[in-house]
Amino acid sequence: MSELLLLLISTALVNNVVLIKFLGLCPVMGVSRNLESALGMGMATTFVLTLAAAASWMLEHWLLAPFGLEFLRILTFILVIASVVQFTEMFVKKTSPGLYQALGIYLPLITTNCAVLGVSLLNVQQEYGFFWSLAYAFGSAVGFTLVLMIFAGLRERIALSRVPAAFAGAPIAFVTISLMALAFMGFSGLNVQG
Amino acid sequence: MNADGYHAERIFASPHAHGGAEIRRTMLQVLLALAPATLFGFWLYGWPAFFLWLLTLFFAQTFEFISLRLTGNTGQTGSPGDGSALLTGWLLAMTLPPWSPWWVGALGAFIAIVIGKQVFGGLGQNVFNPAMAARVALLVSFPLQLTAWVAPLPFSGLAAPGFLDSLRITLGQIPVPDAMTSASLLGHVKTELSRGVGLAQVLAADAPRLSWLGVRSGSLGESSSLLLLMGGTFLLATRVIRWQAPLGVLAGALIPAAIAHGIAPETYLDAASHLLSGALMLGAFFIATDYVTSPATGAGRLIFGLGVGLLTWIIRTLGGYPEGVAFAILFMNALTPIIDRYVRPRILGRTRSGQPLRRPATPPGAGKGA
Amino acid sequence: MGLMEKFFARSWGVHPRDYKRPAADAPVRVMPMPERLYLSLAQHLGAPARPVVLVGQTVKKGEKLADPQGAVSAAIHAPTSGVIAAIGEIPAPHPSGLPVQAVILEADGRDEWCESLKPCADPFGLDPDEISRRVADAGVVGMGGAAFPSALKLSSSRKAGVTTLVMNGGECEPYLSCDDRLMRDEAETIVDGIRLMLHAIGAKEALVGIEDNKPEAIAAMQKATAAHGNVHVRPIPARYPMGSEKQLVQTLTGREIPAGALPAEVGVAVHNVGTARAVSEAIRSGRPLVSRLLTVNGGCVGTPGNIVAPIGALVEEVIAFAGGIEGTPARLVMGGPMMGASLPHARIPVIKGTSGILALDAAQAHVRHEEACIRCASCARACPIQLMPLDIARHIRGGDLKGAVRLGLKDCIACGCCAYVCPAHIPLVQYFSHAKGSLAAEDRARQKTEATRKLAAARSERLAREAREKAEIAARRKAEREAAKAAAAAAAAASAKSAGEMSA
Amino acid sequence: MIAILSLTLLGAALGLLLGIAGRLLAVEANADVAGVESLLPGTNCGQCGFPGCAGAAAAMVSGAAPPGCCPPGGKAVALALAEKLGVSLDLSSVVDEGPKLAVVAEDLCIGCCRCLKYCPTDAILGAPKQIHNVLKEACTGCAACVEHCPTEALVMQPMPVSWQHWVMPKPAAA
Repeated sequence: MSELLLLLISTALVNNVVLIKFLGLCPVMGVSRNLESALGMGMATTFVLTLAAAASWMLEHWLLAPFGLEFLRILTFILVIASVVQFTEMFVKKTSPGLYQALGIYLPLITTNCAVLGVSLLNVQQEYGFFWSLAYAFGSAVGFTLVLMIFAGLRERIALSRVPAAFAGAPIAFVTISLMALAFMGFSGLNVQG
Repeated sequence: MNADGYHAERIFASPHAHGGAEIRRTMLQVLLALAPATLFGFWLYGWPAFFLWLLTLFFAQTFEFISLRLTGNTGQTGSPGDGSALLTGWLLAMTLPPWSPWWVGALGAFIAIVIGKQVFGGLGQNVFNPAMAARVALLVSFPLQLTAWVAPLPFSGLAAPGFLDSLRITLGQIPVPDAMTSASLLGHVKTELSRGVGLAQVLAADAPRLSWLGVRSGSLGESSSLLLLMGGTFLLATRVIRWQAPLGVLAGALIPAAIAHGIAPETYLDAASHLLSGALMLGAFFIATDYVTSPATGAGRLIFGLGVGLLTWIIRTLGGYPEGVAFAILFMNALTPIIDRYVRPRILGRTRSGQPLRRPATPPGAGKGA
Repeated sequence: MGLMEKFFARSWGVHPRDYKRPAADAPVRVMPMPERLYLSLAQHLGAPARPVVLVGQTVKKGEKLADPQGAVSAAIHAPTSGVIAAIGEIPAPHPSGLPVQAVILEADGRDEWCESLKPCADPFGLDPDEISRRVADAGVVGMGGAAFPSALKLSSSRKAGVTTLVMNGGECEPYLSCDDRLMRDEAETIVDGIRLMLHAIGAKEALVGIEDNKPEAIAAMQKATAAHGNVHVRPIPARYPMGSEKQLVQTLTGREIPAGALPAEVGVAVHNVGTARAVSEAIRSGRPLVSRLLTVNGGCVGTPGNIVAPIGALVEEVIAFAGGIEGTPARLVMGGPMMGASLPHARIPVIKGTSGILALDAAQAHVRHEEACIRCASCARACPIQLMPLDIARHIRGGDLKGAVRLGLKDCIACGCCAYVCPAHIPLVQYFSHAKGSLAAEDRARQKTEATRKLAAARSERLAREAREKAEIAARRKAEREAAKAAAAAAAAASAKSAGEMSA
Repeated sequence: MIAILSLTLLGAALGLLLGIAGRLLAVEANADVAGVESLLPGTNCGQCGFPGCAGAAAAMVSGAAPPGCCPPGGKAVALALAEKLGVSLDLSSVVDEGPKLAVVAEDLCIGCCRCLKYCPTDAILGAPKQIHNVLKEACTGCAACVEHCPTEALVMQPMPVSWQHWVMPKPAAA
């Protein structure tokens, strides 16, 4: 049990998928204008990531590995991820039209969110069992959501600041996220497994 | 219309009175509170410490001045004379190794003032504490220079460098003599623990000395806990800072430290060591209390402080870096907007969720009176 | 209050330097009647009054000049005898100085009361509603500054079953001392007014809240209330804005008024002590509200003090009587320094709600440039409503009015505590006033669009109706024509037939 | 062979699942032209360049027109539309010079009654050979009448501000 907790902390903070692995930067820059949609995006991504990790684990272990089809890994993973995203999109559209509108193009773009594919591939690489894969994916997604929300909070504040014209918009967002990455570096070497 | 004319230039909004508070005065009070510990640090570490301090302040003020010129300062983004750049520079200088070469101070001042503050729009607009952002950026970029501590001179039995030699040390022309380098307590403990040496043995051997007076190696701001506490008390007494953040930081770090030490004294340092080493005291009273980058409500500041303290202890104890105050503060700075958003006082006449209070169905005693 | 509660009690408000003395200790002076009086028709909250006199008409002192118009409004009376010189526009006592409709009265110097006043020897025998009616006839409005028609408040409090009458003797604004003076000099009249108001409302008791920086007023009021068991004097700590309705009610009764609600909903009515005096006057002697006590104060006033001035006297005349202006005032303020309106010039008349006229020097007005907010949150601590002024102002500056409303902009009472303590001299109240004004303008624009839709619909209906009527008329004409044609044809046929018959 | 088979099967299975999900989670598309039209002034003044308010509403729903295209509606209507349409609004594109009013220049009006029939709110009063008048309360400032006046007696003027409607200016530093 405590090992699971440590894995979650490690994936969420120490090896943060966005700030340390640099995966999934597109939605982090794109959907971080306000806190509500950041939370929605984080939840959608968490859902997709966890489900995709489960599906890809099953694919890998029940289809690709037994039949020696590893060369199809990326292809099939993307197929599964795309389907999960499609499903999520329908679900969000049905249950929360406001969020659907706020997320806009970024919702279908979860398909191409490299964090999702990346985590699925890393799972295979690390040879985690099914349950550990899920935990790893969930931890990564929590890390993603955390960064997305913190960043959205900061951007909401910065949006009302008197940022010099030369830095307004994307530049200040990059400065901010780099300083955030510095803060996360404090967790590096965090000896959680020991 | 306009019988008597419309006097746009004579429109003043109420109130037509003011309590007399000034930003500049607040800044000066903080500087004053920092002075005793700094002077004591000069005495401990000699002329190089003074030169580094002076240079960092000078560069901070210069970068502030240039930035304000470039952004066409109108007074709303801060003025060069408001003392905020001096304070940032001072705080940064207090976290640097006292014998660092000049460029550490200059680069730090640049990162703090320009990247940490002015690109966000100047005074009051930044989201990260500029001094801490600079300190962390320097630490990850130049780990060697940023952990080169010197032993406190008056107690090391070594001759303090003279005025000119000190200048050369600051200008980077002569390296710090090996005899004078010394590890900080936290760094020492971390190294020894990673080598598998038990804590009792480490401390018994030749641990750098620990005392309230702060006669030990470290930065200016890490030396005298007592003088920093005095400064903090002065700020509390003058109501420049409030008690929530400092209390939160100290409680957040010391409570887990005490518990962990109680459970496993061989692996975890005791609370007093945590309190008296590193930048905990400086962070608690002077950095976690930064208005701009900490929450605006009392409850928010308490949460902020607890977060800083706890993260500091976690990084010190479990992390790769021996000291974690700067990282912890940066991390909590990032969380501040979210804290501010969810921790709000209850508006008078409304519930916590912002709905108007339920109106009594019948006013108390209605019917009897009418 | 337990020790714990005291420790955790939220601190609100500010303790400004009050500058009340020596003006408060100087005896009241009565201003001579000026030659012309300018009586604004919008002296009260609500709709402007409608003039009932004609230019050139001679009026006596106390004669009605204008009738209330609409649900919330108040009558206006002649402060002296004379001739109506004009009915037109004068600058409003408002920061903008924009024009307002007014009756201008030329005094004849005789100052004769009109004969139709109805004094009453035994007012407690009157029906409570009759008291409200007489108060309305006297044009009494709240004397604390907001100028809400008092009669309306009395009758609605009675309907709402109010049990407690809270009398505001706080006078928490710095510089002002007219209520203080009134309580010291006319405590008996005030207590009589309070008892009349209790009678009118049907409330059980009255609590008179007086800030503890006015010991003389407390002593005088305590002496005057000693004989009346249902009127209690309650000294309260001096703190601004103690005189604000929500704060005063909470301090005296412990009840918190819900957002957007009136005090009546928690069983309380709040009136100013000056209003009580005006009510007593109106009922006992039948005299309407035509003059008031006001404080003239500030660093640029020759001899600060309290002055009885007729409604409609110009500010410059009042100041001249009070010893004139010394130096150049940085601000000319009507009301208190915290919430009063700055006046563009001194040729603006006194209205019923004018509690003070201040000519502040530069040091008192503290005119400074706005600097950057350093998020020190002094404003949040000072805010009596527990808002976060720094965040609200930030949203307004960024143009996000909706965000400002979400943070509680509409709960702001504009007391000015936030701006008073701000070390960056940010004009927070100005931000809030601007936002409230802009939101109101947006509301009006929305209403206008709504009204336009109705008008457009009415027009298209009219056009359709006209077209239909035209078509009907055309159809009828056609039918008539055809009928006529048919008739003609039939007639022709008949005549042909008859001709045939004849011929046959 | 297995590869092709398994991919086909996988695709078919996922497709089937999504198809079912699509059925279950269907949301009826709702192009709310009527709702948008209800926010517009309804005067069909044509200043937006579309045939009437219904045309403008249809254009806005389809995205052909920005929410700020209604000059008589001003900022308030633009904001309401932007919210309804769920699009961000560039306020700088909205033309809002404050409310305006048509005013008859009495020395120029010849009482020809031509303007009357163009007013979408029947705000102009007048009889032949009489100087016309504009009802302040009913005029929407759409300026439809101005171009039809043969003597240019109709001019648009900013609505006079009363002290009750006066808005405190934003602090200069903002």
